[in-house]
Parts: sequence; structure tokens; C-alpha cells
Amino acid sequence: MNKIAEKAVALLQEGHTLVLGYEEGDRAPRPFFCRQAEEAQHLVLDERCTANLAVYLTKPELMGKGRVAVFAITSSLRAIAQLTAENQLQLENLTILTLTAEQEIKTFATLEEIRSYLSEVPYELSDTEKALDEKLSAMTREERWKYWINEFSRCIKCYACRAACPMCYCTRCITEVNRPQWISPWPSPLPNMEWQINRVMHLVGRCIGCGACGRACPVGIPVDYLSKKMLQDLSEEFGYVPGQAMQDGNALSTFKPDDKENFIH
Amino acid sequence: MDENSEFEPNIVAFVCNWCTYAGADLTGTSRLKYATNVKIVRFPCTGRIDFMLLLKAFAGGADGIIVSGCHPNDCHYTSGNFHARRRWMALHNLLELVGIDVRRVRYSWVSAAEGAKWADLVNSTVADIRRFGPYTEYQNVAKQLEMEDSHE
Amino acid sequence: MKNNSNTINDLHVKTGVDINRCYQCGKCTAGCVLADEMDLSPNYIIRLLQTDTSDNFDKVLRSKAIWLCLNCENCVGRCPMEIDIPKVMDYMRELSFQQKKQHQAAHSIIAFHESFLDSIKYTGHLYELGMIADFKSRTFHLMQDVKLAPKMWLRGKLNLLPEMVKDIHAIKAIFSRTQNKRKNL
Amino acid sequence: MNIGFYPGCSLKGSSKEYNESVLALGKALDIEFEEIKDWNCCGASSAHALSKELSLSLPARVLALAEQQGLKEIVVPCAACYNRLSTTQYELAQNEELREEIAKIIDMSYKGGVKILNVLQLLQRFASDVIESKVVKPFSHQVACYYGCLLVRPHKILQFDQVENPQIMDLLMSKIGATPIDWAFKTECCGGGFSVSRTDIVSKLSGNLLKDAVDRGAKAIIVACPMCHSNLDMRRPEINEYLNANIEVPVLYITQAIGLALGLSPEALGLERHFVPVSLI
Amino acid sequence: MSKIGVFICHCGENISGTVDCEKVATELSKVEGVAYSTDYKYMCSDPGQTLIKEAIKTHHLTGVVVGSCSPRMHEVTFRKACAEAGLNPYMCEIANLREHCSWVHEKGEATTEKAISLVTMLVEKVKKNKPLTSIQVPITKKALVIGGGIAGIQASLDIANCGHQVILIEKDPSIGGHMSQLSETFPTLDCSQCILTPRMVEVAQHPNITLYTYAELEKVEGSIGNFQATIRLKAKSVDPKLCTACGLCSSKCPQKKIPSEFNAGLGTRTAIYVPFPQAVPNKPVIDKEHCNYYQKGKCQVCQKNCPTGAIEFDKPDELITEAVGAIVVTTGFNVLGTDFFPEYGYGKYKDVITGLQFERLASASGPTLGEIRRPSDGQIPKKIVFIACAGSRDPAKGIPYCSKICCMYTAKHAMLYQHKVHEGESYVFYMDIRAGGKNYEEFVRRAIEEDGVNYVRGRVARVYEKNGKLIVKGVDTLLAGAQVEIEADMVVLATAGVSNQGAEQLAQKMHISYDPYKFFAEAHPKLKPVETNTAGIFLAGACQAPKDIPDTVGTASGAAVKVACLFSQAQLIREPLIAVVNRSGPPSFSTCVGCFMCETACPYHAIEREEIKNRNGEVLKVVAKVNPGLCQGCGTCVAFCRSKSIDIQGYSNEEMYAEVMSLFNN
Repeated sequence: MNKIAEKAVALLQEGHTLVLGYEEGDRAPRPFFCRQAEEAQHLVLDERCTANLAVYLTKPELMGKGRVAVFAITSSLRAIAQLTAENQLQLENLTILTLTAEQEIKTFATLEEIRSYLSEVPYELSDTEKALDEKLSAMTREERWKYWINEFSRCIKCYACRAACPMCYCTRCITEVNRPQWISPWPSPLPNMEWQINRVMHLVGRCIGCGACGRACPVGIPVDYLSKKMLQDLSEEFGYVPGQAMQDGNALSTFKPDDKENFIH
Repeated sequence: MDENSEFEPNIVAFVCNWCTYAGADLTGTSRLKYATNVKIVRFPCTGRIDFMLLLKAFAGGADGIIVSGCHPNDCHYTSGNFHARRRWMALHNLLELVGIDVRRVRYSWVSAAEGAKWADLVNSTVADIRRFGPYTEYQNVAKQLEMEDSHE
Repeated sequence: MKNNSNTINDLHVKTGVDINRCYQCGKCTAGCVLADEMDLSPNYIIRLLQTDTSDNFDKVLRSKAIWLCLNCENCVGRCPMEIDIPKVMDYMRELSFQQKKQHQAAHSIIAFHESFLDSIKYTGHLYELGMIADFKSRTFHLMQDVKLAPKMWLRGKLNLLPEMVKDIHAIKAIFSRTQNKRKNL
Repeated sequence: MNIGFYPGCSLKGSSKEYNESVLALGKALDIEFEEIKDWNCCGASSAHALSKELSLSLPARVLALAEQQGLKEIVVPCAACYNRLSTTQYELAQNEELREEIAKIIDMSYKGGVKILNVLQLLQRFASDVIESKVVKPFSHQVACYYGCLLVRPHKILQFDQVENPQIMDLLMSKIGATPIDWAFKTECCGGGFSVSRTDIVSKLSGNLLKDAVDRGAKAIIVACPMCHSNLDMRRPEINEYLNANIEVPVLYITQAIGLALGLSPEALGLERHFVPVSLI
Repeated sequence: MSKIGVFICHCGENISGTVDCEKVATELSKVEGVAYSTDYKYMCSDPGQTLIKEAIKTHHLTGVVVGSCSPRMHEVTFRKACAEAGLNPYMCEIANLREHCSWVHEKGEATTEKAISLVTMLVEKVKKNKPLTSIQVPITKKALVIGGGIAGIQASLDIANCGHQVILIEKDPSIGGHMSQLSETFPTLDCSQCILTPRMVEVAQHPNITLYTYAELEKVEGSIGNFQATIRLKAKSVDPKLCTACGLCSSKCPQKKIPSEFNAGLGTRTAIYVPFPQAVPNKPVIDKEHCNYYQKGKCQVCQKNCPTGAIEFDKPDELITEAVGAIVVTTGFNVLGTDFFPEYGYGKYKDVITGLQFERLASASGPTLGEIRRPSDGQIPKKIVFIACAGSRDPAKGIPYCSKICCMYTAKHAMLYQHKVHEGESYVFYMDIRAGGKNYEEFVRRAIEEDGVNYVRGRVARVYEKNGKLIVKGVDTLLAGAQVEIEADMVVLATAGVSNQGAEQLAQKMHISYDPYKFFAEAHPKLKPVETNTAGIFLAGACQAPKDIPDTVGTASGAAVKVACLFSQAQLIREPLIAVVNRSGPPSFSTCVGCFMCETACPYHAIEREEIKNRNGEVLKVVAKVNPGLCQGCGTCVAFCRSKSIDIQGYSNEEMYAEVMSLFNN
């Protein structure tokens, strides 16, 4: 029995009603809700685990009332830190664990511990993302427009990107607002783009760059690129680092009197 | 582009009540003349201006947009314009990414005393947009929506 | 007459000192150990520069004061506006020297500096004896310190032969490179 | 304890005794000095009087040599050298463009990480806590600690303790039994670079500060700068002429004063090289 | 189905000169939802307004759009007219056809077309408008004044004399502040205490004023009209009811060498003390830091000697909470110590003193009974040097601003010195003389011309002591930078005025903003000089920036009037143009998810956290709630809210959307 499983059993015996982790799936490990000790042996945790489990933590119907433990990968930790800063999680009834680079199970007691652990793990774009970035920045403005409109024309408005994003926890999404109807419900290039622009704007200073949105897209639109690129472009100016959520408001609810305004005439 | 010299761009201005709206009033009281293409929408503060309104304006057929409020530190609400500025920074960056023609969005600070500046801002924006021509690129995509709309 | 050749803008760019900050409180002059020797007091020099006219700029280039400044840094140390006057002095000296505008009273001072630099250029070190000799020949202060030298010699404070830097070419190269720099300045 | 060492020209020539006393004291406190190989002159006041680039390049080469030699820290006893090296390091740290330009000129790689120590900082680090125990002959005299300009200014760069009323030297001196006086010219200029070219000015500036020290009962002047020393010591005849007085107060390097207190011989400390005889012992 | 009335004003020729008003009216009548549309020469005139009122009644209009001059001109007028006709005033909007159209364009098609769309925009908005009722907030008609200096005294008296209750708190044992320390006052040279002490007594005796000395603000909750202020009454260790102020305790107290704050450190006091003879209240307190009993546990000499047994040791501080409707902050300023100036001799020379210390030397109630004697040896200085701008206008020392009062008090000091020491010589080193103010310039001239004070234009580089003299090395920049060296007996530094200790913490307790120098910030530098950004909290005096007595008293009365205006209303009526967080039934209660990012976006701290509980009191959800008393209606939160759960009345998402889209629905 692997040590993840052992730990899970221990946690359940300690009175946790749910251990959130991963089990083997047909392609890659998939999220697994472990409620009984006997299920524990299914649990795995390694670099193949990419799904961001933090997305479930804001869903009371899944979490139930009891104490929950979660085996968090780096991106999940980032999400947890951000969600806590946004008053969406009460760490006291959560047990957060991770597998360190040394393959040790580490349990976090406080937000501070998570933040300091994350400060050791640098955030950067993956090579594929870098490649796409180069491709796009090489384009003219018009070419970029054509590229994206073409991409968005494939969008079927399934909102999988929203469902997969740990930061999209609104009980009412702007897409459901109809007075006024900011975004037309049916799929069509323009509203599809408007939705993505909203999604990304809502993630400014909040996106933790896990890429879940991109992986979730059934038609393979690189929607994660947009939020990650924004993260990269603005993090310096806004002093936002994924997982190091600002305790006193986020990038758009705060400001510096000397923010750069070179685009203002 | 000659046909564009005839072209009368459709421009909407989102301005705050305390500085730019008053500034535009001063342009009037000083009888300074400017192009008729710009229609002003009055907001309490630039901080109130929702970025979706900019997209909606383009979708509706605007060829250009002016966003203007109090100079930094002059905000009637002390910091609304600072928050707005950050929002525009982010939006500007994002629109650039998806290839929207950001030259058509003109941000400015016009105080209640800058009647002349307002006239210049309007005229120079109108001139620029005339040069860029109508924003058909965007409007065409918007029309697809209407077409499907009618199919419903 | 407006300045065209040398402006306080160049001064700003090259030294990073913005003399327009000066509001003429005079604290620099008040604390300057050499102010009473100077033909133009430090704060007056800054004022002349502030006007940014070539006449006044020239006045400073030809002044004795810039050569008397010892860079003791008392002025900038106390300046409420933190204006680095010594840096300005260095800059003005350099220009004055290039444009051959140095005040005649500065002759011996510049002579000393040149002898000093030559000494470095040829030995890589300060070769005092050679430097003094060179200085005298430049200034014809032949009798100066004739009593001093032997005393120094007695106390083993003078080396008869220069101590050479092995890689003297490196030093020469530095000099020639900065020389060109100075020309096309 | 092994630390880099940059004597500079004066210490090889007109201020041999400073060099001797530093090394002697180093031995007594078992500090090992490793001299920078093939070092050159820092350019002193002359270089930056005539050429900015030159005034930065000469020290830059010295620092680059130190880096090549793998030195993390260097001691620079001469206040002038200390000032030039520190200023260069600061300026090049501030301005990348300039850094590259100078690197081209000296045609060496320059990182700028070397820590530059003056003698006072060195003593504070390695002597201040052991010194008292090592004193055999208390230096029980009233002394005027004279810091001059180059050690303390510009404050922005050198970060010396108290700008207008520095204390390090006074503290060290009191540890060896001396009584530092409170006087008015601690950080005024002695005439520095004008030693040769404008002796008249030197005698005046040095004269004024010497007089104040003596008036307040100083029995010795303590310095840490070769320029100050040669002006106050070698130029004494001119000074006395200017003051038309006959001031005989000796001028000691702090390393000499401490050396004496630790019982080192006057010869080892090069006291006999002074023009004004050191009659204290 | 909305019935909108459209009223196009010709404004004489002003609009109709370039806009075809009839056409605008007819075009608008075709717009869906417009029930009535007309034009008229002067809409704002009585017949014009009557026309609107009649139309509202006869056509049962649900909304009105007036196409006329700028809303900044007549919005109020027309909304009032609508209200009189029974239409909710917020269902009336103004289209700006004059300033934004007829005056800025030439006569022609385009201009009329623009006018049409301007009116249409507002028609579409009005269709979405909701009737609003102005907000009414009850007011507690009692004011809290923080700080008992001349500003606090003036403000308290003015408010109290308007018939309102005032609570005045002062952190020191007596009110009076810096003004009580001053000798004479410029430009009249009348004795400071002579004009101040009567006011102090008045405060103590005023029926409407409750005075708490030795008291400090602990915390403030609530908002305009309804603050809860918690005040810490520091234990005085003396029962004021029993104490007869006989003074025996102080005379017996063994701790006699404590530097007296009142005498700016030049005199001494005892541990149990009354700060100065005219103190109000004139009852002693025990300074625990210096009291033998509190420090070492024994002594109690005062207790043994007190004839009425008023001494009460070990009594804890008391916390009281007061409900107040408005707060006036008058916590004043402070002066830099001499130790700020290394070049002037660190604080190491006794005879280098601050201007405030000089005030004590010159004051009849001071340690020298008004004789100018130097601290070191009590000699009368023959030569005295005053250094202006000591710290002020000195970015290197972190104070770029001008302290405003120094030029005047320095002139006064030099004058007083010359009056008291006739054969004495006085020098003033200055950069500029800033004597703007009634009879100020004349006053300075008098010092120079009549009293022969030597004004030297230049700064001082350093001051050092030699043979009992202070050598002042300065410069006269008017003599081409000639150095000036003065052997002075005493040096007075006109040290910069700085914010008071603890100003920052106090500001944070009250959520008022402050500048980089910790001076409190006014709501508007010109038009709201005594308001803060927090409604109901006002400023007066030098806590805002260094001020002289006239300015201080002026702002104090100004702040008092603001409070009186507030209290003059039965209830606080505010425009309803404020943000609101939506509410709905269970299970969601509100679409707000409680991320509270709006909290930091709000400049007015108007966002509160509301806990939604079930019957058993368990918290189901925490959502944002807008405090209508604090919200000023900027709408920053609205544009910021991701789920659009917060909206602003009068500029709601629906209204603005409709207004914008109307431009394009053709």
C-alpha cells in the first residue's frame, strides 16, 4: 500500500469524512473522492496529476459538513491560497497536504505555510505556451483578430472552462445576468469572445495559471493562454504572483497612484 | 482613402460627471466648436465605467470610443479614476492580445477647467477614426450574431 | 543669449544632476572651506548655470572656482536639495580643460593633475619623484620643496625608481581609450 | 583570516609608515593580507578632475583584478583610494550602460561584488572586542580624531556612522586608553589634493584645524588618510608660518597609535619617518 | 408600458439657433414609449415648468426627459417640478442640448441629428429608471471634539453655543495646547495666555460641554449621524471631586527633576503635577512613568500629605462609549527636536534651542519669568542667531513643505529679544520671508526697521561651540556669497512643524486619510477644506498642516458650522444615488459570493459584511452590504463586481446599458 493511501487511511481514521485525491484513469489520473478506508488503495499522486482539485472545495454540496483532506498539487495550492484570500475557504476545517519534490508528504497548518512553500516554486509559462506566445506575437493585429475569431467561432458555449476553473465560483455568473443581457446566450463568434474577455478580465490578479480551463475545452481553444498571458504581462505592474494572493484586495480593487498610464492621452 | 474623408464616424464618449462632463460644459459656454460625431454618456465616475460597455459599443457599431475623467489625484471620489486606470491597463492589454483595434479607444483626463482640451480631444479622435475608417472588421462579426438571431 | 553649445541639459544627462532644483539657500557656500578663495561662490555658479545662457556657462568654464573645489563634499552633504555640486565641478573642469578655457590661476593645479596622470600612464603608479620633477618643469616652480625632497628621501619616503605595473599596456590602453572618449565628448 | 589588500601608491611611497603600521598591526591581530596582484593607481583626485571615464576606469581595473583573484573583501587603508574605489563601485552599480562602457575600456569583466573596507571598518571588525585585552601600554593622551572628507563623504555612498560627528575612531581610541576630545574640525577638509600645487591653501586649511585641535588640548592628532597625514605632518613648517606659531603636536595614523598601545616597536610602525617627531613615547 | 414625456427647450435662441427643435420634438414623438413630445421657448420658466406638470398629469407620464441646458444647471429645477406634479423626481432626466450640442456645433442637419440621439439616449435610460426615495439617516445631535488646543476649544464653544452637546477630549492633563505655551502672539504682540485662558475657563463652565482631560480616543464605529466613540479615561490617580488643588502634594513630591513638557524641557516638574498655573482643570495627575510608587512600589508621600485624601493609587483606566453624530479632529501639530540637525550641533549644545523653547524663555510664566537667559549658564545672550527653515523646505531631511508659521514667529522672537535685551544683537538667517497675512509684512518690516534685527539672506552651514561661544558659519547670498561667521551666545532654530505623534494610528482608527507627512487630508483642497473623506468627520487647525492662530480659529469655526448644519436637520437626507447589493430569498439570499474585493475598492469604507443566519442563528452566508450613510455613489464597486451583485441607483447597469445601446439601434 503506497504512502498516500496509508496517509489517507490515517486521515479517515482521524475523522475526516472525505479525502480528495487522484485515482488512475484511462489516460491520466483523474480526481477521486475517497470516503472509505478500503477505497484508499486507489489513491495515486505524481506529476501526471494535473486536474485542479481546488475547484471542488468551493462546492458545499460535494464537500458536505465534515472535515475534508485534500492532496493538492502545486496549482491546487495556489488556488487554495487565492480562494482563502477571497474568503471562499475556511482553512480550519480543511487538511491540506502535498507531495514535496523529495517525495515527502507535507501537511500545511496555515495559509502562511502554503504561501512560503509556494514562494519556493517559481511560476512560468510552459514551452508549448511559449511557442504559441511567439506565434501570436509574431502576427499583425489583424492576423491576431482573425486567429481568435476563428478560434472562438468553434466555441459551443459549454462553459467547461468556467466549470474547471477554481476561481469561477460565483453563484451567478455574468453569463446568467439578463438585465441587461451582457452576453447573448447562444454560441456565435462575438458573444463567445465577449465571454472569454469577461472571463479573463475577471481573472486579472486572481488567475493562478493552472490551465484547467484550457484542458477542459472540448474543442481545444487555447483559452488558458489568454489568462496566463495576462498574468505574465501584468504581474510585474500589479505585483501579483500566483499563490501569493494579496491579502488587501486584488489587482483591480487596489491601485498605485503612480500606476503607469502611457496609454492615456 | 478618399471615401473615408466623407465617412462620418460614430463615436461615443464615456465621461465622469465631475471633471470631463463639466469640462465639456465649459467647451460649450466658451462656444468652442467641435465635430458632431461624439455623443457623451454621463457616469458618476470613471470608476463606474464597465468595460463591457466598451465592447457593447463596438458591437453596436461604434467606430471609436472616448473614455475620460478627472486627472489623477483630482477624482471627486478620491480614487475612482485610479481604479479605472488599472482596469483600462488590463483591458487594453487583453484587447491587444485578441487583436481588437485599441487605437479606436482613446483614454484621456480632462478636468472641469479644460474646455479647450475637450474640443481638441474630440476633434483629434474624430480625425484619427476617419483615417482608420469604419470598424467593419468588428461590426461584420457582430452581424453574424444578428443573422443567427433572426434564424432563431 | 540662449545657450546652444553646452547646456544644463547635457549636464543633467551626463552627471544626473538637476541644478534647476537649487533654490539658492547658499548652504553650500556657507560651509565651503574654499569659498573665500573662489572668484565665484558655489551657489553663484549654480545660479549662473541655471540661466542656461552660453555667456554665463562660459563664465563658469573660465572661472578659478571650479579648479579650487577639492571635492570635500561638504556642500552636497548638507544641501537640502541634495544637489551634487562636486559632480558639477568635475564636469565643468573637464569641459573647461577640453575647450582650453581654464583660468590661468588654475595652471599649477592642472599641471599637477597632468603630471600625476602622466606618472600613472607611464608607470601605472604614482611615481612621486618623477611626478614632482615633471610638475616643476611644467610650472617652473623649480625652487618649490627643494628642502622637502631630501628630507623625504632621508625618511625613505621617496623611491628613486618607479615601480612599474607589469601589464603596462593595459594601463596605456585605458588612457588612449578614455582619451578618444574625451575628444569626441 | 585572509583578506584582500590594496595599498595604493602613497602607501608605497610618501606614506610608507602607514603601510608598515597596517601590516604590523595585521600581524599582531593575525589578519592575513593578500595583496591585489599588479594593481594600479586609483587616479586619486587628478583623474576625476580631468576625465570622468578615466576616474572610473582606473579603480574599475583594480576591482576587476580583485575579482579575478577571487577576493570577496579588500582592505583599502588610503582614504583617497577607498573613496575612489567605493565611488566607482557605486556609480557602476547605478548605471548598467556605464558599467558596460567601462568594462570595454578596461577590457576586463567587471561584476562589482567586492566588499571595500577602510582601515577603521577593518579595526572595528577584527580589533574592537579584542583590543582592550591586548593593550600593554595604554595610549593615555588627549587626542583629536581627525576623519577628514574622503572617509565620511559622500554619505550616500560610504554610509559612515554620523555624518557631522563620526564616532568610530573615537571609540577605537578610547579602547586603548586615549581621551578623544570633542572638537569642531573632525570632518573639515585639510587641503587634500593641493598638497603640492597650492601649498598656501593647504597651510591655511590644515592650519585652522590644527589650531582648533591644539586649543582644545589635543596632544596628538589621529588620522586614517595619507593625504591628511602628509599635509599635517610634512607641511608643518608652512602651517606654522601661516599661523605664525610653533605647533609641535604629532600626527599619528590610528594604526600607529593602536600599534604602540599593543606594544609594537616605533620602528615597526615607521614612526621615525614622521617629520614632526612623535615625542609622546 | 412606460409613457415618457419629452420636452425640448429652445433656450431662447441658444438651442434653436443651431438645432431644429421642432424636428427633434416630432422625431422623438415617434420613439417607442414616448407618449408626449413638445418644444417650448423657455422650459425653465414658470410657464415652461407648468407645461411639464400639466403634461405629467394629463398624459399620466411615467418618465420625463427635458432637452435643455446642462443637467448641472437645471436638473434640480426640473426634478422638483416633476415631484410637484406627483412624478418621482428620479424619473426625470436632462439631455444636454445646449453645452454639448447647440453651442459647440454649427447650424445644420448633423447638429439636429445629434440632438435627436442625445434625447433618445435619455428616453431609453428613463424607460429603465426606477423611482427612488431619498435616504434618511437619524442624527445623534452630539459632537465629539478630539484635542483641547485652541482649535478644539473654538470648535467646542461654537458648537455648544449653537445649542448642541459637545464632548471634548484632551490627552494631556489640561486643555490649552501649544497656544498656552506661547509668549506673545504676532502680529499684535498681545499675550497669548491673556486671550486664551478665558476661553479655557469658558469651556470648563459651559453647560453643553463635557470635558474629559487625560483622555484618548480608543476606537470609532458607525457612520455620519451615528458614531460610537470609545474613549479611554487614563487614570489620574487623583479624585478630582475630593481634590481642592491646594498644591501640597506637588510641593512634597520627591521626584522634582522631570523635564516639564509645558516648558518644552527647559523647566522641571514633579511626578504629581498640574502642568501650568492656569491649567483647566486645575487638578493634579500622577505621571506613572516617573512616580516612585508606580515604579518602585514605595513612596506615597503625596497620599500621606493630602488633607482631603484625594489620592487614589492603582485605579485602572476607564473606558466609556459615547454616541455622537459628528467628530471634529483638532489634534494639532508638533515641532522637530534640535537633534534633527547634526550640522547645527545635534542637540549636544544646550544653547541651540527650538522656537517653542524660546517661547517659554520669553513667556512671563516661563522658567526664566520672561527674561531671555540661555539654558547652559543662565547668562543673558548678547548675540543671538535665529535660523529660519530649520527642517522646513528641506527634502534631504524629508520635509519639502514650508511650515508657514516660522517666518512670522521668528520675526516675533527677534523683536521680543530686542525689546527685552536692548543692547543685544540679533541675526536672522532666512531664504525667503513669507509674510502673507493681515499686518504680517508690516510686522516683519517693523522688526527690521524699528527693532534693528539683522536679516541675512542665506542659510547656515554649521554651528559649533568654541570657548563658550557658538560659532555660526553662514552665508550672505546677497553679497555674492560672502561667508558670514557669527560668534553667538544662543541659537534658535525655527524648527519645522510636523504632525503629532500617533497621528497615523488615530487616522486609521477613524478611516480618514492623511498625507505622506501624516497630516490629515481634507476632502477637497479648496472647496472642502474642513471635511474629510469620511462623512461626518471634520478637521480643524494644525493637524491638517502647520497653521497660525487666526487660520486655526477660522477652520475651527468652519468645522463647527459644518457640524451645526448637520445637526440642524431633523434627519440626514441624502441623494439615493448610492450602491446597493441585491437580496433574494433562500437558498442564495443574494448573488453576492462574499469575495469582498469591493471592500478594498471602496474609497469610503461603505462596504460592510452582513451575516445571513438561519433561525438557529447559524451563519449561512456572509455577503456585502452597503452602508447608505457612508456610500457617496462613485460606483467603482459596481464596475468591479464580477457577478454584478452590486449595482448603483440612478446609474444602474440596466440604465447605462440602455442609454449606450440606444445610440446604435438604427
